[in-house]
Amino acid sequence: MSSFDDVRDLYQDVILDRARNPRHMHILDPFDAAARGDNPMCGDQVEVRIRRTPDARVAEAAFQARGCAISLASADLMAEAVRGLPDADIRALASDFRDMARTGATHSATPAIEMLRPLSGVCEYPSRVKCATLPWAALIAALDGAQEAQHE
Amino acid sequence: MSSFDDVRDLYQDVILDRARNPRHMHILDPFDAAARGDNPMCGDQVEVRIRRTPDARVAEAAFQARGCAISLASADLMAEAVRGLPDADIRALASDFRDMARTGATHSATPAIEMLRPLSGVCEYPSRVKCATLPWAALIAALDGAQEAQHE
Amino acid sequence: MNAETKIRPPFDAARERAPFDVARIREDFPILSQMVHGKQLVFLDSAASAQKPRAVIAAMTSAMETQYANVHRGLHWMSERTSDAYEGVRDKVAALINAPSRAEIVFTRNTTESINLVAHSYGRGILKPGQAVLITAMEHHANIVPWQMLRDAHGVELRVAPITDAGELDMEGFAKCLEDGRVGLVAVTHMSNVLGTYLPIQRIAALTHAAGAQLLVDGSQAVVHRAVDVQALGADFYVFTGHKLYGPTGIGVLWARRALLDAMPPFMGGGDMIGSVSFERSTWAEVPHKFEAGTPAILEAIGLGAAIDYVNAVGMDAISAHESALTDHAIAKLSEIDGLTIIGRAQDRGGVISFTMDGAHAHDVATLLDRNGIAVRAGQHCAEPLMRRLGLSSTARASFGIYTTPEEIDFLAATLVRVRSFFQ
Amino acid sequence: MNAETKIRPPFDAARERAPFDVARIREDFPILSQMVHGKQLVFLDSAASAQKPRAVIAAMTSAMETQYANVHRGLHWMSERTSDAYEGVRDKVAALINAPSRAEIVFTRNTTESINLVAHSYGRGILKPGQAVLITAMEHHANIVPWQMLRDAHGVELRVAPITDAGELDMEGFAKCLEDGRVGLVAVTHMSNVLGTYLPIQRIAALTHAAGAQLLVDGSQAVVHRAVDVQALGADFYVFTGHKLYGPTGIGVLWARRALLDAMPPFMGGGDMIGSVSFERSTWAEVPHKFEAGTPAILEAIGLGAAIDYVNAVGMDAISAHESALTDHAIAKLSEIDGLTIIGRAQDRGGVISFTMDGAHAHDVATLLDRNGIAVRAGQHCAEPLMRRLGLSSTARASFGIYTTPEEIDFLAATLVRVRSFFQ
Ligand SMILES: Cc1ncc(COP(=O)(O)O)c(C=O)c1O
Ligand SMILES: Cc1ncc(COP(=O)(O)O)c(C=O)c1O
Repeated sequence: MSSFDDVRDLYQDVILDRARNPRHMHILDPFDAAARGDNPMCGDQVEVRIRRTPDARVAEAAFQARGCAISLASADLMAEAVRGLPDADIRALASDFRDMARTGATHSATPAIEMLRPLSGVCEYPSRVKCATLPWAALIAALDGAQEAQHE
Repeated sequence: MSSFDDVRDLYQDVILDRARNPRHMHILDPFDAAARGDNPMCGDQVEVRIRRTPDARVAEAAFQARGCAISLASADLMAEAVRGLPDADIRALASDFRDMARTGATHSATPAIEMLRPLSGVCEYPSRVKCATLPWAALIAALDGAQEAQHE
Repeated sequence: MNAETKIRPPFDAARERAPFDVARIREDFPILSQMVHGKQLVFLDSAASAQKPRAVIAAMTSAMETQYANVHRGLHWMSERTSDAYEGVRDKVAALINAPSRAEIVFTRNTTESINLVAHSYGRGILKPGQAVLITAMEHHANIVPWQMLRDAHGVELRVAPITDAGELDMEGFAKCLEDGRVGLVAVTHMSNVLGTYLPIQRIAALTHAAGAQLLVDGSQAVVHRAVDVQALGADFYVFTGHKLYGPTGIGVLWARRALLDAMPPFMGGGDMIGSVSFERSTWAEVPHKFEAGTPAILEAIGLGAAIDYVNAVGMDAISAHESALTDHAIAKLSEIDGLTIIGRAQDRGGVISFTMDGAHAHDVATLLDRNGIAVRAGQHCAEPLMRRLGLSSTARASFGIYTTPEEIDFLAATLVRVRSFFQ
Repeated sequence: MNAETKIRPPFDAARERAPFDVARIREDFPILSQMVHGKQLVFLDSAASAQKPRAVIAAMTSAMETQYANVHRGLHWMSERTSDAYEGVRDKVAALINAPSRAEIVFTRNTTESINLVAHSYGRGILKPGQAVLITAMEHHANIVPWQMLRDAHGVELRVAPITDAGELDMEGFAKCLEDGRVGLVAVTHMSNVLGTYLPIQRIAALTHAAGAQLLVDGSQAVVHRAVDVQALGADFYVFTGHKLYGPTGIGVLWARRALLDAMPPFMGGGDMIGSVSFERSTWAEVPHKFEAGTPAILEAIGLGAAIDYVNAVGMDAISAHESALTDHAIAKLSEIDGLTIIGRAQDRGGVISFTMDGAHAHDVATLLDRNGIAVRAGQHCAEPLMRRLGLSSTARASFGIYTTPEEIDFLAATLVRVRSFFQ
């Protein structure tokens, strides 16, 4: 009965599924870096933790969050997408993701960005873009050795 | 050529004459009371001085001023109108004058208020009412023993 | 109420006697016929800012087209007429809240500036370090942050009176905060923008004055929904914002008792607020001008005047009754929805309803409603400490105005049922 | 100028290439066809506040009729669109004055608030007691009183650079004021609202920076009459007011270099300017939001955006040329009048002419002009210390705008001749 067809570009099944059953929402311990992101306007919070491989890639990423379906799904897909990547690739991916969230388009077509593509629909919902990018801001802060993502 | 007929209700001959040749614009010395009035928005200033009779009436009033034709004429006519009056009458006259300046009408028809009636045209010029009432504010301040009239 | 009746301008009598007719009122608000995402706009975000009736738009347009100049300064016709129009709005505001004198009405940008003005001028000018400011746990940030800044700059203490789980002020806790006699100013909201709760201002005023303190009331929400009488309430300061009262942005009001305004130093300096200026020393104009530095929001004051005329013509009591009925209806309807929780259950409450939905975050709820044309707000509602107190990170909030209909609420409820199943 | 060209939005090309056509421009200003005392309005008081073109009125009306909600807070369509419109004006302002970044544009109520903001946040936050603020003898009260209040509250010194009898800044005297190295901030007008004098900002900036101080420029008058490039000028702060730039009241601008804004504590506290809030401690949002507490002047910003588009479409250089010609014409015409003295004879001057008339006080002159439909201002023009310096108690002032015609100036001159004989 309640199809809301016109929002399926945003709430794709992957998103709804990840939001309901996130695979990477747990307390990673021990961990090598962590940072928080806050969106005080709406009350969303996320903490991202990572563990490193010996060669300084991300071995595992996990998060704890309070947020909407978009932010949970974004955090969950992010944790999966960055696994095994070196920092430089993660930074490039974050930047590509941010652009995709804003415009719908990506610069690259790596497997990692493809995994994130279900979130591209958020570009039609300008005030929701932040929900999708907040986990990434926290992750980048963690890579930077900061404790908190900057408020945008 | 330059009749400006429609302003003759304000700039009656009496007013123009008094503004050009004020009779009571001089430094009264000695004096019994004095006060200043300022209109900082426009830069007008007036100082009113009075000398008393032995029975505490106003023996003489005089003023020094920097101001427009309306304020000079008003000060000059005021100085004449209050001569010989006790304070109570002056206060009543001031209040009647103020009403006249605002509305054009007076409550009484004493010789004193009749002398001031040429100023009644100012009621059609709301932003000029203050010009006419400033000397009165200074006079009342002098009667009150204050040094300065209150800003309105 | 006698004084109020005396001051208030005569209403349009025909209109006043007409029963409240929401369909007719809706015609006065052009925006309500707009489509959003191809759907009819259902605007349930009036607590954030209300829509503007034609009368307000027309008043501003007409001023700009036929009668505009700077105020207080000109000797020419346009300036005199514009000054009259601007100053005339002070009388309308004074009548609206039954202020004893038009000279006590200070125009600001919004509630936020009104409170900052008090925090600055009364706070630094009159309060002494060591005294305390008492607020409640359900304040809007506008009634928290200025006091924090005062605390940090001036060494006053900031106290917070507790609230109950029902979302009402804990009166015992409040009284306790006053006990040591150090509170110099109490600053409370008249109606919560999150919970809809009305605070019992008269009781608060009695306790405040008994403790020797002054009372500031944040009327941002209340003044829109109820007839306000600052004298009957016993307030010392009352503040509100024009844009929630169907007026334009850029205009707010601070009312305070004359003696307080006279004692307070100015907030900002500049033209129009001075007596005389020399480089050594300046003197201040009389109130209210002392607090209005520079060219004021002339067009916005004129718009606010038209908004006040408009709500007066409809009748504040009729508006209040309409919104009460809507609120009851909405509470009944939303309570039926499985998994939906209404936040706050105050006895005395107005047309603002916050809620959460199991399994669906407020953002997602708001987005889905938006795609159906329904505008609600989601988030912390500029009341982060209250959300923390309630153990919530965000709520969705539907809020009602003069133009809201029961059908819109039914549509909201029906759509929420669909939202719920979408996320299940 | 390259950066400027890059940032500026594309003009309406057809319009841009059209020669400056004052008759066509006048049609854009509905108020200009009004009658005053039965006479055609001749509005020569634009320096106090300018009239509004249809485009500004339409932009505000259209927002209220079709696209309005509070900004920054909503997840719904109306709020998103309104936020876009509001934020978009920052880009327009940045382009207008060639600011390096939109984040450096802070919206205020008016110039007065912009300067008070700096006096408060920079003054109390960054300047140290014992440092000095340097202004000039020809400032508007808005650029005097805030510094006096800062002096009295915070223990900085207030210095005043002298001017010449011609009404220009005395550059030697100015340099001397900087000599002891204690000046932390220089605050000067870009163009005098009494004398029409433009100050040599680039030279002032060089001296200011060489002395280790920052430079605030009050662009209230200049930004209306000339293309302004804050980077080329070398300003650190630039402030102006919307209502003189053909925009609505209730909106002003503070531009400052990012590093300064970042270092300054906030001015007012409340919603929209916070990072997060707890009763213990709050954090601030990034600039420019840190300085915009509460619901901003949304509709007024939108109106200002339309005003900027309008002057851009006409072309700031064309406006400047038109007004220069008018000013020359007016000076020639008024100089012919026996007993009339023009105040100030600066080399570089704009369309503001103050004058006195032997035997006729400025008030009386203004009243007689008004009865002929001519609006001029008379008095001290919010510049009491300047008047004292000039040995004057008041002047009449005619000021020009985009819509002023040579015929209006001829009519002014002819009427002044009649005024003169009336009072003789
Ligand atoms: C040079 C100058 N500075 C400041 C101001 C103050 O502007 P506002 O009253 O809009 O704050 C004005 C205009 O009155 C002005 O001409
Ligand atoms: C209770 C309350 N106080 C203060 C405010 C602040 O109003 P403004 O943003 O107009 O200053 C609001 C509205 O946002 C409010 O609901």
